[in-house]
Amino acid sequence: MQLEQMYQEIILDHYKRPHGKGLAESFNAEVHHVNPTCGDEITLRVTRDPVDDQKLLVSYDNQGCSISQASASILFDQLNDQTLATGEQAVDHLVAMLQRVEEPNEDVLGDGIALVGVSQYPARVKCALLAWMAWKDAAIQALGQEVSTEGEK
Amino acid sequence: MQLEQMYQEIILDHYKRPHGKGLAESFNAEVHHVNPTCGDEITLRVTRDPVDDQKLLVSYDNQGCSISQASASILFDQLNDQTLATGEQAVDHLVAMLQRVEEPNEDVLGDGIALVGVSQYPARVKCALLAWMAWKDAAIQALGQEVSTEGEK
Amino acid sequence: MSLLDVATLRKDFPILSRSVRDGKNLIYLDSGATSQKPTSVLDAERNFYETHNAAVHRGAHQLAEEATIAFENARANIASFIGAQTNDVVFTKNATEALNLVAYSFLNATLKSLTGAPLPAGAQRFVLAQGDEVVVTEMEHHSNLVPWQELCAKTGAVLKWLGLTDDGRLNYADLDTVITARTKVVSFTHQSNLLGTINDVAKVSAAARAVGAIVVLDACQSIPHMPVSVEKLDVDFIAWSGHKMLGPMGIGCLWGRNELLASMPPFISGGSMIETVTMEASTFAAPPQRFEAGVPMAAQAVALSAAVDYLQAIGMDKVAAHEHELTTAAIAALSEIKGVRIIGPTDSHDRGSAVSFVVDDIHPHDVGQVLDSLGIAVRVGHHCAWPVCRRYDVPATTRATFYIYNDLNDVKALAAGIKQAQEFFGSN
Amino acid sequence: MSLLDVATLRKDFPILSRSVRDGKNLIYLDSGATSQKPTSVLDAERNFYETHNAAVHRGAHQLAEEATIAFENARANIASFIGAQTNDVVFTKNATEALNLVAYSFLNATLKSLTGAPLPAGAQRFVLAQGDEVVVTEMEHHSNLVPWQELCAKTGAVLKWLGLTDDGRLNYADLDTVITARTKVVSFTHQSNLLGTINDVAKVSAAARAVGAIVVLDACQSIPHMPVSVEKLDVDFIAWSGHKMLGPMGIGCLWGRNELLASMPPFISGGSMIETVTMEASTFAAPPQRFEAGVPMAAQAVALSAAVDYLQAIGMDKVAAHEHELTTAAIAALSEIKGVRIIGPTDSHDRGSAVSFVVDDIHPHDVGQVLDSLGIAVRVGHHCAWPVCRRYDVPATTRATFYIYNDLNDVKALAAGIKQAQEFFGSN
Ligand SMILES: Cc1ncc(COP(=O)(O)O)c(C=O)c1O
Ligand SMILES: Cc1ncc(COP(=O)(O)O)c(C=O)c1O
Repeated sequence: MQLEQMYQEIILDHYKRPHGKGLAESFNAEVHHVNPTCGDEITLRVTRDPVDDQKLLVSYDNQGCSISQASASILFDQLNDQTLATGEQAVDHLVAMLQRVEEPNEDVLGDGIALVGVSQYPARVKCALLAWMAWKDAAIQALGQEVSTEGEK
Repeated sequence: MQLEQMYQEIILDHYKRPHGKGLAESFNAEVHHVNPTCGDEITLRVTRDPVDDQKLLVSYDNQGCSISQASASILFDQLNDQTLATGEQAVDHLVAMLQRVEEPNEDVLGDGIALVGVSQYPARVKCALLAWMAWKDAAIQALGQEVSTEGEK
Repeated sequence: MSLLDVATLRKDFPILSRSVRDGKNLIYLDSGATSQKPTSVLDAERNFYETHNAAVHRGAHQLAEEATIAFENARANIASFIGAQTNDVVFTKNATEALNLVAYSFLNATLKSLTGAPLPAGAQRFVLAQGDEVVVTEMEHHSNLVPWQELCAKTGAVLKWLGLTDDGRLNYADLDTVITARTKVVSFTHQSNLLGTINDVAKVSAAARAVGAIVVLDACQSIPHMPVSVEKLDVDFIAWSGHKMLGPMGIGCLWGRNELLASMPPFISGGSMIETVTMEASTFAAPPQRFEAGVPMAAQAVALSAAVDYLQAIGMDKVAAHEHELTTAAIAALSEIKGVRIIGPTDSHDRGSAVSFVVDDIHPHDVGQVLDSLGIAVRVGHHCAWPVCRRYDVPATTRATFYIYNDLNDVKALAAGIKQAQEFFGSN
Repeated sequence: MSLLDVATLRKDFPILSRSVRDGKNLIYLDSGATSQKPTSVLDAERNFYETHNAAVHRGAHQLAEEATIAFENARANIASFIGAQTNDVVFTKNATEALNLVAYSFLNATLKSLTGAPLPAGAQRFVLAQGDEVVVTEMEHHSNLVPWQELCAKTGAVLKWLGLTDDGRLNYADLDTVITARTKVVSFTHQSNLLGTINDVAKVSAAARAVGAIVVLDACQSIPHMPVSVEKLDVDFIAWSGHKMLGPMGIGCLWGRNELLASMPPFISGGSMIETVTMEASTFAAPPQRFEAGVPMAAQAVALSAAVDYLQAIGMDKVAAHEHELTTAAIAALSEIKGVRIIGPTDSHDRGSAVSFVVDDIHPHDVGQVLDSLGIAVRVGHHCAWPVCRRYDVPATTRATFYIYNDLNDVKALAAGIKQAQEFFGSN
């Protein structure tokens, strides 16, 4: 049954027990993304790691379907305290995997490879991408901020 | 040939040698009607007969196709120096004839019965009606004017 | 037997015999979004293109004549379906455009009155002053909310709204406070596309009339499903879409009171809506042409007219009775399932066939996905009525809507499908 | 041989084998008003309804998925036809709505900037001040004239226009005086629907660019008839209709530069064009959705995409060459008839296939009627370009337009028909 390919056990686990949910108090950038067709939303904060400020700490709060929630939880596992480059590579690969132009790569996506079943349901692809697009937006803002601050120095 | 039923000799005669064309200098009401789809226009003036002010003198200037021009010329023959009642009866009958709900009545329309062939071409019906609708509009205005003047007495 | 002969009707809808998701029979419960089309409607459209196609109101050759007659006959037939005069029905691309047409009439009349540009007699009723009020309800589809928000943002008018009761009805107690002497227009839905609620038009209209406001009715969810007559409804405008009533996409309608239509400035302008044009200035045709700029969707009008014929052959009272029976059954079936909450009235009185619900611990999107895997097409999300979701504190709902081609088996399948979703997600 | 294989093509158009007026073969010379539709286009639309019909961008069930994919694939195909990015093409009901969309962007940006309502970044380019100027030409179709007149009437902007030369061309000498530092937008036609003239887009655009004005192109009469590429044209917006390019009625397109579309406030608002909605305020989706409120004409988009395929299979350069041959022949044939005067260029250089003419002593309407009686469908009247008639001091014209399904026999029939009209009315 196709359905079980999308709702794999590992997805439902992330959905029921999401990792890293809850917003950090301080942050360098915050974004709020919505999926206008279904109303799923995520607020995502990115904080530059005080030790290595090219690494980005992630926190989020969200509401939505199992796919969008599980996907955010997986994102936390994969991208918390990672660089923009690592994250962008993961986002690109996720998009490519969901468009079925790349085979799932566990090294890049971790549990995220279980999202491959979503590619059968075009209307759900944006659920799977919501958190990742928000992360990319926030990460660029968080780093850009500094660039502009530096420029003013 | 259907075409000859519309363009009867008598219609073409009116078209080529229109009766009563040219605007009177003094008038009680003037209207300007256009057929927006084809651009045919008529300026029509109604003057109350000094002898019997319930009778209405007609003058007009127009440009347009053979049907709209012939129809104005016929209108002049039929309605010049006639009452509103006579005119309205003629307009009603012309409409009914063009919608094929009444048989042509020469007593009412004179040469206008030759317009019956127009009923085969729905797009041309408004050409045939242009002058007559303008006349009705002007006639009501010309008489209405007086009513309001009298009201003020 | 009050039910329609659904088995026979279904033969007229080719799409209903297709299968989805690995060979499941299609059970289409999304007619609230758009209805399916019977063969007679598709044939009417195709026949127009294959035998009469021409631009209407623009030519004198035979095809143009035939196309124009077909188009205007369609208008007459569609108008008579709601008991209206032919020339009081304007064709738009959908109900959304129809509602915007009315909202923009207020904007355009207001602006032209400010600049002193020519306006039709009577246009004063559409002129808004700073602080004038526009009233909607909390159960509006976005298409009957956002255009009014936009109007207010541009004119300084104030948007107000009637709230909802906990059981999914309009809060009529609000009428006295929300509608005031400053209210210029009250625009509300006949039937909620999310809750299913059928509103008391007379009650709202009376309150609007008492202050001289113009009354606009969004009939998208009523005209396809019940007898609607302009004579019985005391409103000024009615907007609806063709695609929800067995008609094609790309056509909607606005009915308006003749004297109001005549007093409105144009909205979309261009070819075919003019009287005279010079480079300096233009004057405009009478309604409905004034509001139908450009080559209109004549083929779609002809097809929508065929949809009207189809519905009339069934009888709108029968359509309503049939849906009522399905709705009652659906409410009963869903109420029996533990963990299912219906968003909207749970009695079937004054209620149409939209049955929205949430299931404990399963997101509406996921419920919909399980139903889809069983061949059951429902809609999930906020249904373009996001404020209703907020009002009832749900992120979204799963919604089933019924039409003439559905029967009690579909209701059973829906209930069984919800239970399967609960099993699948291990809730309940 | 440069001509298309017309006899074979004609088989794809069922309507062309019908007869009119007492058994005359139909000779359709009115494609400038609307084109006929090949079977593949009608099949595509019907197939959509019979197998994938659902409301697009609104559901997660299989039909909704399929419908959405079909709709967006259609957009991609139509966009690529003019070398555009998919998301820069907005679907409207016709070209007239597309042109109004741009004109209303100026109105709405201006108003929102006055009231301080939120506007997208970059919207300043659409804000008009009292005395700012809008430029069109004297050869515009009403659909590219009246919306700008209306915009000016509401904002206090001033409408100016480029005049025409006696031989039916744009008077480029006007450019320097008409386009000024106050010009905010220049909107003009690629090809005149009455004169046939093809304008020098680069020349007009350059003058507009020099003063920072936005450039809008009405491509209704060019995109169906010649290769058009957004990359080669230095313009900001392009509007056109589906029904003139073998597509269905009820769909038009607006292409816009991405950054401009993104900076425009909404025009028609409602369902599907929003990002978030509360009762108090809404935010809007990115283009193209921002400009496609309500359930869109998905079936028509799919059919228009099939029309694009059909045209591309022929090749737009061949279409243009074919029409050029017919136009040249028509100009030659009509020039030989005493008493016939062509309104528009009489050389076939930079000239499309609209051949308008008047016949001494016979009203254009009467000429058209005689042609119609012979089975020849032409258009008569002012062709929604009344100022052009005034410019050339004719009350109206008779107009023949050619397309892929016409051939040299049709040109001959036209010339013979005109002579018959002269005989019939005893002129000449
Ligand atoms: C040059 C031109 N512009 C605009 C239009 C308007 O197109 P539509 O009526 O499809 O909106 C037309 C055709 O009617 C046209 O020929
Ligand atoms: C109540 C209601 N109003 C308005 C609309 C908008 O209709 P359309 O999208 O056809 O313009 C809909 C349906 O989408 C609706 O259900």
